[in-house]
Amino acid sequence: MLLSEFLTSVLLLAGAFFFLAGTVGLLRFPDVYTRLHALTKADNVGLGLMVLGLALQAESWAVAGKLLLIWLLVLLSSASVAHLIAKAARQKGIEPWKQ
Amino acid sequence: MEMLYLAIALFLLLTLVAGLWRVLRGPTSADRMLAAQLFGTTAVACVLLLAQAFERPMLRDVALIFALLAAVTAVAFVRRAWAAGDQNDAVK
Amino acid sequence: MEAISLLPLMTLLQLVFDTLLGFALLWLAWRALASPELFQAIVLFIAFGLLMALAWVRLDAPDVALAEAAIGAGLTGALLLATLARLEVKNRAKSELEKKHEVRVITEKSKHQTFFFLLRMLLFMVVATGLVYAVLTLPENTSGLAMPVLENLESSGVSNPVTAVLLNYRGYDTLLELSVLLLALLGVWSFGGIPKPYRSFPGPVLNMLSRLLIPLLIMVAGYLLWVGAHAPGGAFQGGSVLGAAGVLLLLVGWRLGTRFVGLPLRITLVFGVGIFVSAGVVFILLGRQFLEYPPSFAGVLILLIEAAATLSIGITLAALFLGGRPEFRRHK
Amino acid sequence: MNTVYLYTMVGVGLFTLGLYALLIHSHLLRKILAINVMGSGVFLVLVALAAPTQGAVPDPVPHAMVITGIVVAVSATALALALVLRVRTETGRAELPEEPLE
Repeated sequence: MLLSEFLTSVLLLAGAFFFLAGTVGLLRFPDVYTRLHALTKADNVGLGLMVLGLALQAESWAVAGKLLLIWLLVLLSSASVAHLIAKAARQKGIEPWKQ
Repeated sequence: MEMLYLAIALFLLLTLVAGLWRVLRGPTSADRMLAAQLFGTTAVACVLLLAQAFERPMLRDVALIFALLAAVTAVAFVRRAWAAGDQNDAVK
Repeated sequence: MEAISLLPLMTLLQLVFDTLLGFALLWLAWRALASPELFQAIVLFIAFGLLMALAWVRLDAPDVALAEAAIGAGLTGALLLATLARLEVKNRAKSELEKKHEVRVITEKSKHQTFFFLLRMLLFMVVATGLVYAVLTLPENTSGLAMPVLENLESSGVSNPVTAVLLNYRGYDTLLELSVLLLALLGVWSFGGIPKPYRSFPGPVLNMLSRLLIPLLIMVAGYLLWVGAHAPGGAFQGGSVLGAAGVLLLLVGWRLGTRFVGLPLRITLVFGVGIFVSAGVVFILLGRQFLEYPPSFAGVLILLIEAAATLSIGITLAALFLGGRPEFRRHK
Repeated sequence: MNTVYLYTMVGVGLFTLGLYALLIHSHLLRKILAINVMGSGVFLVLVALAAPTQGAVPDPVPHAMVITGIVVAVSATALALALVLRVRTETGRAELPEEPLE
């Protein structure tokens, strides 16, 4: 097995782990704010690792660039959307969870 | 390698299906919308993996469109579906 | 050697993926249609659209997947959520009662309705069985129209077979579909002016997001239009992305200046159909059939028609989201 | 060939589900969702049957039909939603009147 294939496998598995963690967080965390926190990990880190892994196998720099662009776009929208939803939730008067 | 791509895509599909539970449970609309947001990202990753597994480079454009439009539904939610209630309260 | 031994496992994995996706689609559709709350139903429907795009990917239909991604991820969800907001704002006091009513419709089956319930079930069994039978008895291993399309691809002016079908071989269909879009918009406009606008400022984050995303969306629409000649993409996909850009602008609170709302907007709306028809008529005058292009310029002509169509589709979809004629305001 | 049959059956299932929901629900928004699900079912059957058999190319004609179908479906949905809002303004409700079945 080539080194690049090995690295890709590790990165993809790590990415999948973050997606799993994000989903578990979405299902298990107690309120909307903590769920947001879990979710953005899947978006940012999970997809980032996967994109990195796939970019190692890309046939050209342009493809790697497109993969990176996709990740940056998801990063931008997930960060903004998380902010917007959290702000709207505060305005609606949803209280953050306290232990 | 194709096996690994496909297996991870399948795994992501499973996490997506598990996430549907949050849409059913809620309790608030924001929770449901959050789950939909996560589905969007999962779909992006899934499409990228399938593009690599079946050597269909044009599928990356599908992922690009998902990534670009991920925000539109959520913005519609924040600006309309949730804003409607606030608007109504303000009018009273 | 290794590749051969892995082949059945790969097929099995694909089968598991397809089965899971198929069941997820059916389950989502069922829940979206039966869930007690409308908002929940809409979110489930948005997820349904995402999975449909994955199904198109699996069925090796990237052109369709692009269209579904643009429409399903952007437009449908925004349209449904905006409509739900307007329905709820109109009388909020009733909404609790409505929710109960919704639940009642789904769960309550009074005794004398049992007979009708069984009758309905029987009817649907018959419909489903008939459809399954019809599909299973279709002749196998027919390549459909794939061969004739590919054999004549050289004279169509483009190398993407789907674009060739849309813009050349079946130009009539596409022309009429563009007209259907315009008719839908006319229908919406016939209800009068746009509903009361929401007066709230987008705030810095949304401002930044829209400033970054909208130019990119317009660029990607242009890219899809250009790439459509030889790879998946084209006027409908580009137009849908452009429409989503318009919807995002409208959501942020931007409105077309009153100077442009009248004639300039209408000219843009009919631009696609207009160019399409004039290209057809010009070639009739030159002694050809309606919508028959000479192979030497077909490529350029198709790009021109597609560019006009992309613009018109995008603006029409955004105008449909607005929900009324923009020159009147129906303030109540 | 398995993939083709699988997705065709899912398409038939979606169509039937949508038809059922279209008839039993009285809320108009739900009926619009039902019609969209029915449409997706039809599209799925069309594209699945166009899928290639053993390494051949897919039939581009159904693909082209489905692409325009998707765009036309969204515009029809927009018109239907505008109609629902109009019904709501005129009658104060967004569902059909409930009538006894007998």
